[in-house]
Amino acid sequence: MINEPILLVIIPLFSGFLVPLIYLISKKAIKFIPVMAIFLNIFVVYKLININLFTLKYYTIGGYKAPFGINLLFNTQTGVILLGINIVGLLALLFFAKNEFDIGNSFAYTLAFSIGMAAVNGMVLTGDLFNLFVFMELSAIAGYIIAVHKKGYYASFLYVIISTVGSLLFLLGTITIYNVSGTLNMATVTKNMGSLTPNFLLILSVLFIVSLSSESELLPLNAWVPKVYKKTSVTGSIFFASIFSTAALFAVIKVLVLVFQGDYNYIFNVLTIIGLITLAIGEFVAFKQKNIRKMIAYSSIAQAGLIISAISISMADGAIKKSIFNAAIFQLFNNIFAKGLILLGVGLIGYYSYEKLKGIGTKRKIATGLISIGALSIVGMPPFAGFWSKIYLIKSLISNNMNIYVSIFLISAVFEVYYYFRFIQNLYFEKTELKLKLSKISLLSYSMMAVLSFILIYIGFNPDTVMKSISDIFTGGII
Amino acid sequence: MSNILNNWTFIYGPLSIFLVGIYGLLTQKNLFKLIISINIMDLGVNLYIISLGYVENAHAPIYNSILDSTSSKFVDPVPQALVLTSIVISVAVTAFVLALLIKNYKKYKTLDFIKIKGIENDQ
Amino acid sequence: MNVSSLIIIAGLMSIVIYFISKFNWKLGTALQTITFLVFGYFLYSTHGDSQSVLKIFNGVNLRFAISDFNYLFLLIGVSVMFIVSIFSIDGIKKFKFKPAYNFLITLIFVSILGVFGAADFIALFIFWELLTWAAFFIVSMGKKFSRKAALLFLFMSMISAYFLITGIITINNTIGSFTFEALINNYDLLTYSIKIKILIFFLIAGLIKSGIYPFHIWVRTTHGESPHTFSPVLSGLLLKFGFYIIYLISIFFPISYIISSNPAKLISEIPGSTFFAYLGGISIIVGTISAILQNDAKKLIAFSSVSHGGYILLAFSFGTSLAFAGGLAHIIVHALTALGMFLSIGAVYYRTGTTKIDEMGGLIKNMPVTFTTYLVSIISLAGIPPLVGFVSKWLIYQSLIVRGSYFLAFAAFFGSIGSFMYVFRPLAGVFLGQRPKRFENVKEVPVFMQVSMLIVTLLTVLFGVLPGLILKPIAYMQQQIGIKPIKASLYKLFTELTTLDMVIVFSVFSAGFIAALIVFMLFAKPTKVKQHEQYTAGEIVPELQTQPSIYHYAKNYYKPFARIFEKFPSLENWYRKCANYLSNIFEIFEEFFYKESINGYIWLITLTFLIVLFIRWF
Amino acid sequence: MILNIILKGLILLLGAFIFQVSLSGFSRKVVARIQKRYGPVFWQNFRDIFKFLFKETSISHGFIFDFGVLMAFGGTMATLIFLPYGSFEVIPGQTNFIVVIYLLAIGLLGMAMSAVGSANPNASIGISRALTQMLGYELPFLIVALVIMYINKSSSLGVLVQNQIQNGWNIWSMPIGAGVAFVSVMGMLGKKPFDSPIAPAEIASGPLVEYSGKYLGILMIQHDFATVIEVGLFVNLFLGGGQTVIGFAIKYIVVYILMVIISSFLPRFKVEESVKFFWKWGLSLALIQAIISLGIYLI
Repeated sequence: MINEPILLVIIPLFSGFLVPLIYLISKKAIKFIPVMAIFLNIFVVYKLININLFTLKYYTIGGYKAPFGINLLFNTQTGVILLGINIVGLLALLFFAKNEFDIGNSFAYTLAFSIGMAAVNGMVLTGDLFNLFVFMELSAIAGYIIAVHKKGYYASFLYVIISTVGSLLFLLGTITIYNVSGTLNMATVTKNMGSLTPNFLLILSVLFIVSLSSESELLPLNAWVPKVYKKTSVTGSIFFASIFSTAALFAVIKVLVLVFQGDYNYIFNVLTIIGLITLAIGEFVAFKQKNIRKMIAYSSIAQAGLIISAISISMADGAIKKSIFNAAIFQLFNNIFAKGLILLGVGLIGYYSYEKLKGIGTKRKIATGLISIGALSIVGMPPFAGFWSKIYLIKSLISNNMNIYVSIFLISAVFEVYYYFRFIQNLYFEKTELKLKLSKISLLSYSMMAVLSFILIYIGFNPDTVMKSISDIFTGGII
Repeated sequence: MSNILNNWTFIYGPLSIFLVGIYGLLTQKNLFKLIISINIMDLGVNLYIISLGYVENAHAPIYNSILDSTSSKFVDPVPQALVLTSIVISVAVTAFVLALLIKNYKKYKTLDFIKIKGIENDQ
Repeated sequence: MNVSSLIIIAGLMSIVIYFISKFNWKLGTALQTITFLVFGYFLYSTHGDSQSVLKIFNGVNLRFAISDFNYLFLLIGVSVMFIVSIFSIDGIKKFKFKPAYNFLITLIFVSILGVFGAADFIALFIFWELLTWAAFFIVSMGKKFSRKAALLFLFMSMISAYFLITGIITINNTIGSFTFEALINNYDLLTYSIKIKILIFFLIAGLIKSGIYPFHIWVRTTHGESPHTFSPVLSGLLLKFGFYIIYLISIFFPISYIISSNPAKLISEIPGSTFFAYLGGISIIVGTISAILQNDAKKLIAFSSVSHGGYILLAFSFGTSLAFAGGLAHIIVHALTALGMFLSIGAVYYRTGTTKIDEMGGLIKNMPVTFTTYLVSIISLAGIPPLVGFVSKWLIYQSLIVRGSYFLAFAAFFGSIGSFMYVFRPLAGVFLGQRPKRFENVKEVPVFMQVSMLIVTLLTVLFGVLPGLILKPIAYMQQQIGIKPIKASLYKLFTELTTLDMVIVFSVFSAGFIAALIVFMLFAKPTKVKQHEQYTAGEIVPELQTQPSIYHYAKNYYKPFARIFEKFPSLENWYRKCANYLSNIFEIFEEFFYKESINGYIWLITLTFLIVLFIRWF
Repeated sequence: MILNIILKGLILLLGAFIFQVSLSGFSRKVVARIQKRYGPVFWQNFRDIFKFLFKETSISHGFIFDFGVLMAFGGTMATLIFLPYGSFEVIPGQTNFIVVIYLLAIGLLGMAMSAVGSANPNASIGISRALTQMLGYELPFLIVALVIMYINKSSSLGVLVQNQIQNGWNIWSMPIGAGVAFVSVMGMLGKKPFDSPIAPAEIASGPLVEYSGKYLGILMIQHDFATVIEVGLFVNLFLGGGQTVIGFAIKYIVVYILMVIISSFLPRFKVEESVKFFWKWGLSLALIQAIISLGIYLI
């Protein structure tokens, strides 16, 4: 019973439904429901990884066989990503439960976080296109609620409009695919797509490209990102930066791998270009930011661009070039923790603008030190996790003679290093006359940060182990 | 399936509705009108879904004696299920976004987003 | 002891030192000094080959070796760190982040061990990056504008690092391994174009890190603004990292061997060699002129480092055995002189709180040891005979004369004569001349700082009189790595053109000095007067009593010279303009993509949709 | 052996002293005649030097003031040892050009240090000018010297002299270079038009402003020794040195008097003008000479 991956969706969803009931009994206790749910989730993921080590397994739902019913697919790669998401989710929710008392309507937020977690787990797991659409909408609605924090109504409105346009396009694409292939199962769809005319396929692929870019923060549809990141709560920002975006990116990758496997050069070339433009512009704009939240927003846009372009490069010639693909997933995985760590730390300090964060390192030593670890990891400095993902990425690209991409990645990486280090420098070495009221940071919060930075250092010293468990691509056929 | 695709009404009818929605998004400055445009797009997509499942001279996909005896054509049930889900989602989103609209209006005292943007940037 | 265990111990020591420094910073720094000394002893006693593998990264083996090719570099690294660390025992008193400083310095020590001790490119790169971020934080601790300087340093270092990693992975891609050994064994597997590619990647990485001409912009601010105990490390060691890379690549791609055995093959094999020698020449000239025009003593020394970097690059890319030895010797020489100059200026800064030359004056009476160190270092830097600076320059000149490269010789001469001008500037402005009133009670620096400066002074004289102490290991090293070794004895320099006996030079010089002393003593004893008793053409200048600094000629010292270069285009300004331009472009990006209205976004989406469709459809 | 060297060294110092001081006395006479004056007697310079040396009062401005003078004087005397004078070499085989050039610099550095140590701004200005001008005149001279050393494959002055005795003087094989070197040596000597560092009317004799008594005497001797070295370098490099000391001395006198005569006709350059002059004309001519000689050598 415990080995069913659907539990990962059911537990948070159920906890979400439990929230109103508990709310009638105790108003404070509701915040701990999702925490417990995610804790259970981590347990389940751990078991699942242990059972399905290096095998791909399809779990059917409701007894319908694979091409007809909804199915979930699980392998080590999915498991590792899920583990990352759930760990960060747990920490974020713990933070929410312990620290964020200032939020007016904790009921709605608790509900949104639980449902968001359920949706996110579903997005990573599902093997069905329409199911993916439903989960995406669910996570988006949770996201809308989270984004409203601090009266960010306009930002949230913008997010709703853009995201809805994206999801409508996705729906259009999904339905068209259903129509031509007669199924919604990702792994099966691709078999029936060969008979299509090129022009029709083109419209289809463009629909997917544009629609997926909303959730995965790619360029034409990512304008909501900085606005939402800036306004939302600390927990919300962690959710957006490391949980929703990771899940969405993973879902996009899954759609690309399963649906568009084979000879779809054009879609991958377009995605590569869009990814690279997103990467470059994200890094360049982040370079100009003086607000840490916005900086991280643009940085995660850039990361999304990097990952998507790396993935599409790896898939451009029919067969997947595993080394590039794995390196990209490794990068995705590291980002979950590093971004979560920085946002958590900055959230604990409680200020976001460079001006106010000046010289905070002398007052909040441990927090700043741990934030620095996160930043060092993101920019790829040894001995932290990011270093290896960067090395693997460059290595795999060069071994496939993708020198132009290497140069673009590295140029944007130089800017990334620059602004992250400027941020750390600002924390430690700038002097300020501002007298800020700093709230006390509890031991629990510190230990949460410590867990995240420990993970980064652990990966940094064991790159091979992680790389092995990640290099398990879900390219199976139908069961 | 290709004969359905060649059927102009089923493709271009919903598509034109969808484009009307897009047009609204491209030109309107009022938040409420934007919501309406989104809804029009929704309508277009839903029509498209339902029309794809349609088969001429077919029965409803209900398992009863007629279907059993004739074993003839019947309408694809999956799009109908999908469109229900889609409608539900769009209703939920619309409800949420309308609530947001009211909040926006209370905060900015206007629904013209150019003015809202001005206020946002001033802050 | 092998390098990997040393690295682990040093890494652990860094944490120990951090906590001890938190408790008592002086104790921590002293512990650091002792650690470096012990490490130096271990390295020194490990003569000969010692291979080791470090397995701190699970699944990634880092290989290290102490061997003939890097033994000298390791020793230089440890000694420089040791001397600076002695200086720091008193020198970091006014720092704000003492424990963190000590921690980071020990990390830098670790990375020096790692980079110089690496026998494997990935190990080299890991420690290279470690060095970058540790150095970034230390530089940030410095003077007022150090934050910007640190960022510029970081920017350039990252470009360099990314070139390096590209080169490294290109090597790995071809021969399937990261180790040096594999590269040497499989040298024939590399095709011509790949060789060129690797060479260019490595050289550019090295050139940026060593501050050679078009990439020298970071050197000035970084050296000038970083903490005064760190500038000597920056100049004496971190610049040498770049040369280490160039040196390594010229071992693996035996440039020198190719040149010395078959000059014609050079043209087909390495087209850039002469180009890089010329780059070194330009670097010498630019560094020299810029150094002459500086007013900040540290920035002046920084540009002198650029110019001396030019000498090293010139020597390395010149490629003859003599020049190669000269380049290696110049690395040692410049490490010593940079140490001496930066330490003495650091000592001045420690007491006076400024490094602006025209704000000081007449400090010789207060700080004689500091002055002596500075004097000996600049004599060595200018390459005047009895000191060590002459040895390396002599080797380089001899090779230039043998080859008859006029432009390069011109550049070398220019740098050498120009160095008189710029080294004299701080001597005159800081130590000599009229002393301002506010510096009247300045004391000599504390004892540990003096000790470290004296060590540098003694080494400079010792190596100068007995150049064999550095030339013999270099000759041995050349022999081991397959270059024709230079002839070297303890105190004689041999070249194809002539031989020179440094002991004779030294004793003649001493004899001359003694003779002068005798002549001086023979005649009547002079009367000593105070500093403000001056020849003023019979006029009494009252300000000279109260405000002696107005009589101190240090501002715009080389104004006539500066007038020559008034209309010269400045590369730095050009870079700055480019940076501003880029920054504006980034702002436009933000405006365009992220500050639009909702309609704008939809337009963007629609356009993307249409463009993607359009390109494919037609 | 060592005693021999010391003895030879002392003879050299004494000889150079007597020779150059009387020669500069003689040159004053020559200049006077050009300017239609009578001029002092040729031993006037001896009188001056000894008068200064034996003066009872001299003023010292501190340790570095004395030390610099010693360094200048000692360094210059040491440099004298490394030059061949016809058949006369103090330490056989030790006549390296680069050593001479650099040891000469130590004299200049000592002088500069001492002068600036006096804390008089005029002295500092003079030193600043001297160092700036040095960057001008040294470069063309060194380039020309480099050409000679490259062609002869030796940097030892003794070998260069021997080669010239066999193959003919360098002044015939490279006349442009010799001209450039001649002007450079004038710059080294601080003769007009290159005398802005010690311009008496402008900056009160520049570096020398604070010296008096024995300091001035010692520095005058130092200057005379430096003159011997610089003109001697020119003679050795271009005029074939000399087979005997006498031959060397004759060539030396000719060159020196020629310089004195030329400089007595000329006004003074501003310091940046003289640097520009050396770079524009000296350097380009030196490089032309280098190319020509290299061409001839390679053909």
